[in-house]
Amino acid sequence: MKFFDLLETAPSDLLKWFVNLLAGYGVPAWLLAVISAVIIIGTVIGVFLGLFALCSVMERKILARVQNRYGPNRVGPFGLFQPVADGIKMITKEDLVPRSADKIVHFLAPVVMMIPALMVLAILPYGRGMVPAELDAGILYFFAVGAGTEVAVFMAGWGSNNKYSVMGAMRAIAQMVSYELPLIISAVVVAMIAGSLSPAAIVEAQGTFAFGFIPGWYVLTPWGFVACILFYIAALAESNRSPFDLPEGESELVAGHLTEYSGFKYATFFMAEYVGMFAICGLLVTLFLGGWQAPLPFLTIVPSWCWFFGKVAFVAFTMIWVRATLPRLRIDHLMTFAWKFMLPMSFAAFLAAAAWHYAGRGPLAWALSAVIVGVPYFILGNHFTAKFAVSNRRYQFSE
Amino acid sequence: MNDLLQKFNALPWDAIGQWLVLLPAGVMLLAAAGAVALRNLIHAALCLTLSFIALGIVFIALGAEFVGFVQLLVYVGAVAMLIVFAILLTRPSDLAGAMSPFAGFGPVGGILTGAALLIALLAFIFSSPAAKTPMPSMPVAPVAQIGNLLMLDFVVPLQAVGVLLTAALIGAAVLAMEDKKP
Amino acid sequence: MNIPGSGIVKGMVVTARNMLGSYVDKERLTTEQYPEERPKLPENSRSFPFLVYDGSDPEAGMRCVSCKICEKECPPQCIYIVQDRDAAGKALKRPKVFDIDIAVCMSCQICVEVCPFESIRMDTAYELSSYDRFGSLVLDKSALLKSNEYYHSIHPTEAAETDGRIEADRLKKEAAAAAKAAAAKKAAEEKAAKAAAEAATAPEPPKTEVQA
Amino acid sequence: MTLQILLAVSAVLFTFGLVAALTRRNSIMVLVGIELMMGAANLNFIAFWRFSADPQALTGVMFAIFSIAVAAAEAAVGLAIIILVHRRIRSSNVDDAEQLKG
Repeated sequence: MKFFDLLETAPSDLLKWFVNLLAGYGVPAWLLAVISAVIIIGTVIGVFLGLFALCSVMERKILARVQNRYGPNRVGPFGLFQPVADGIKMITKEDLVPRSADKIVHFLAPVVMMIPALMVLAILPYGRGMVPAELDAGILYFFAVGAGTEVAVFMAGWGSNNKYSVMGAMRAIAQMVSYELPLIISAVVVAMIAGSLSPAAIVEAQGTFAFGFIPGWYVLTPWGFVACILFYIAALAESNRSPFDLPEGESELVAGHLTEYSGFKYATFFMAEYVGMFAICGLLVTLFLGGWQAPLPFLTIVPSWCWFFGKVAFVAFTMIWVRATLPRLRIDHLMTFAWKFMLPMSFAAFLAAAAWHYAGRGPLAWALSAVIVGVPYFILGNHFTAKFAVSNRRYQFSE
Repeated sequence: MNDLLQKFNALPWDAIGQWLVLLPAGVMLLAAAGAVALRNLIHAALCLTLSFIALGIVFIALGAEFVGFVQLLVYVGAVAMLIVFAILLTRPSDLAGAMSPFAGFGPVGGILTGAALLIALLAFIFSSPAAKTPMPSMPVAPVAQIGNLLMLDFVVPLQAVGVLLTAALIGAAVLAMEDKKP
Repeated sequence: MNIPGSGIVKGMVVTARNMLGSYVDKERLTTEQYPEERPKLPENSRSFPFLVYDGSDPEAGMRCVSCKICEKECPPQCIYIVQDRDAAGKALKRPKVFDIDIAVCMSCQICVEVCPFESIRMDTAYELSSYDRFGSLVLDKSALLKSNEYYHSIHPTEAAETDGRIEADRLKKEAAAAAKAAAAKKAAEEKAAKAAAEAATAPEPPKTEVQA
Repeated sequence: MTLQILLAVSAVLFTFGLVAALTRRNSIMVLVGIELMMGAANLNFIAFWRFSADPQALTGVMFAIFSIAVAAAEAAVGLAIIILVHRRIRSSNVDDAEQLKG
């Protein structure tokens, strides 16, 4: 058991040891604070860049396995050094800038894209007491900083001075803005029930175990499950992934706002997208899957930050799995789905959460909130699926 | 080296810390100047976005975190995008700044009134005794308290703003919608 | 009144089954790790032509007699033959130069069909890429010449047929030669017998000088 | 660090907004000027709250929040009007919109 306790507090102990070491050399207090902040920032960014490298190869391998092929297995054992190879390729590739492009805006776009992706990592609770920035409005900070990506997408689109880019950028911004609403509402639902906007408090609120072994995560409540699915779908749209990657739709928009980028700038966009995906997975885990809480009481010996990164890996896996399955949405379907299905459903989740809370959180409350969420789901769902009713194909000639 | 370190420590760090708020304020003023003066409209709009971000950071530095985040979310996320899209949709001829904003004698009047106003304001600011109060310690504006205030004391204004925003949303959509030719 | 969203779940289950299946039974994964596992080519696959020689010495055993039919018949005209001449300038039944430009050759096998002496066949080697564009893609005679055993190793049935045909021709020729020889011998005996008979009946006829 | 400096900063920001609104000929730039003026007002609210004797009252913060909400609504409607005017007179130059002139 001792080993697990050691592991649990390993990161913070390491930092304390190093800071005390420096204090021994008479380093002033404020400088110590700056150094420890820099160390924390360094490790967080290092961990997420490591996750980015690992995920870029795992994505290709999982997509391959789904299509019954191997995926990259040449560079290093099981292809695990593929990101190194991609990195070298990206760095050595020529970095083209269109002659008539708006040089400054073209150059700044990847930087402005990368800043929010990294800043957003500050508020995620990685473990018990391991939160880089203890903000009591952490969730609001997440969305406030996340709004910066839209500016970056526009700058990328506008800076490349090419029609496809501007169209791709406008579509991407329209998609991100219209999916930001369900994203924020489903986060607010959790904040309302947990009673605070601070991620650490939200994770604390999910620490209880009902009947001894069912974890008190919000995803296991009816309104929480719906809010989690809505948050998940909106997260996919927010990070321009899989069914919502219309802006980079190869078929019609070449590569959307990324058309005129190559070399290291493209690698930065690629990195920002993945780090953004991990950050929003982290937020989903914090809000709905109980952050660093262990799923079963006796499992709490396993270090808390293992649970957090395990759950983030699982959610990231499902995002790749969704990418392997679902086709890309057309722009008007995408918009209708956001405004006419996701928004009403998030209001329904809002009401269901309120009903669940004020009905005493007991079995009656569960039934009530399940009804409040289920009924609009079926009505809206069938209203839309009826329109695209898919009957099995009738082959005229082969019969 | 050690006494240098001692002297360095002895500096009144907490007082200096208070002046740090001028850093984002300076960035904001520069960006605002850029937004006003730049001929290329898109560069002006991006400078405006930078000034919004810097204003948000000033609010956070002054301790009002909630307002800073709301400012970032509302202005950078929505208003800046609206302005940039409006610029794209209206495709003004001087996008590349063919005609300088200060061409001709028009702007002289504007700049003069601006300067006069500035002098008047600064005169009042630097003469009024109340403005000389030193900066008190950092007040805590917890989100929970703001939430309670919003929901309890300011619930009527909150609903009014809600109605106003909905009306504005629908109004803007109706105004800007292409009226379908019959 | 189906449950909306069930289509998506079905799709996800299919992809999940595929993914787990690929880890469970291996024959789902049909990809061939190329350099390690070579593709098994069908027997009569062909890449570019080569010249067959019998025996061990390529020059001597070469079947090609430089009749240049294949050079004429080749659609993209990628074969170039120069007939060998001995010191006196008399044409020999052997090519001095036999080049095939495999960059031009379209492996149509017409040269194999038209060759009366079964001397040109299609090879199966396909890893012929090279760095310089012109020089190395024109294979000269020494590169083209390959032994009959090699031919047997790449196209066993076809090689056997060819050998059978060659053997049959040889036997027919020998039989013809033998028949001719026998006929010539018989004719010689009759002439000798007639001559003996005339010698017995009349004196020796005068010798006639045949002016070439 | 006294209140004066912050008020001076917001005064300068307000002047930038005013100059933009008065001199720029493009209607969108006028709106940018208005946004800057509103930002300056918000800065004043927060500055006064920060230097106030009783910061727990949070009045300045409340005022700023509502002012941000109103400014957002105003920006949305303003831009809609600009687009409509542009569609009518094919140019977003402020001086060209003078059909009502006598």
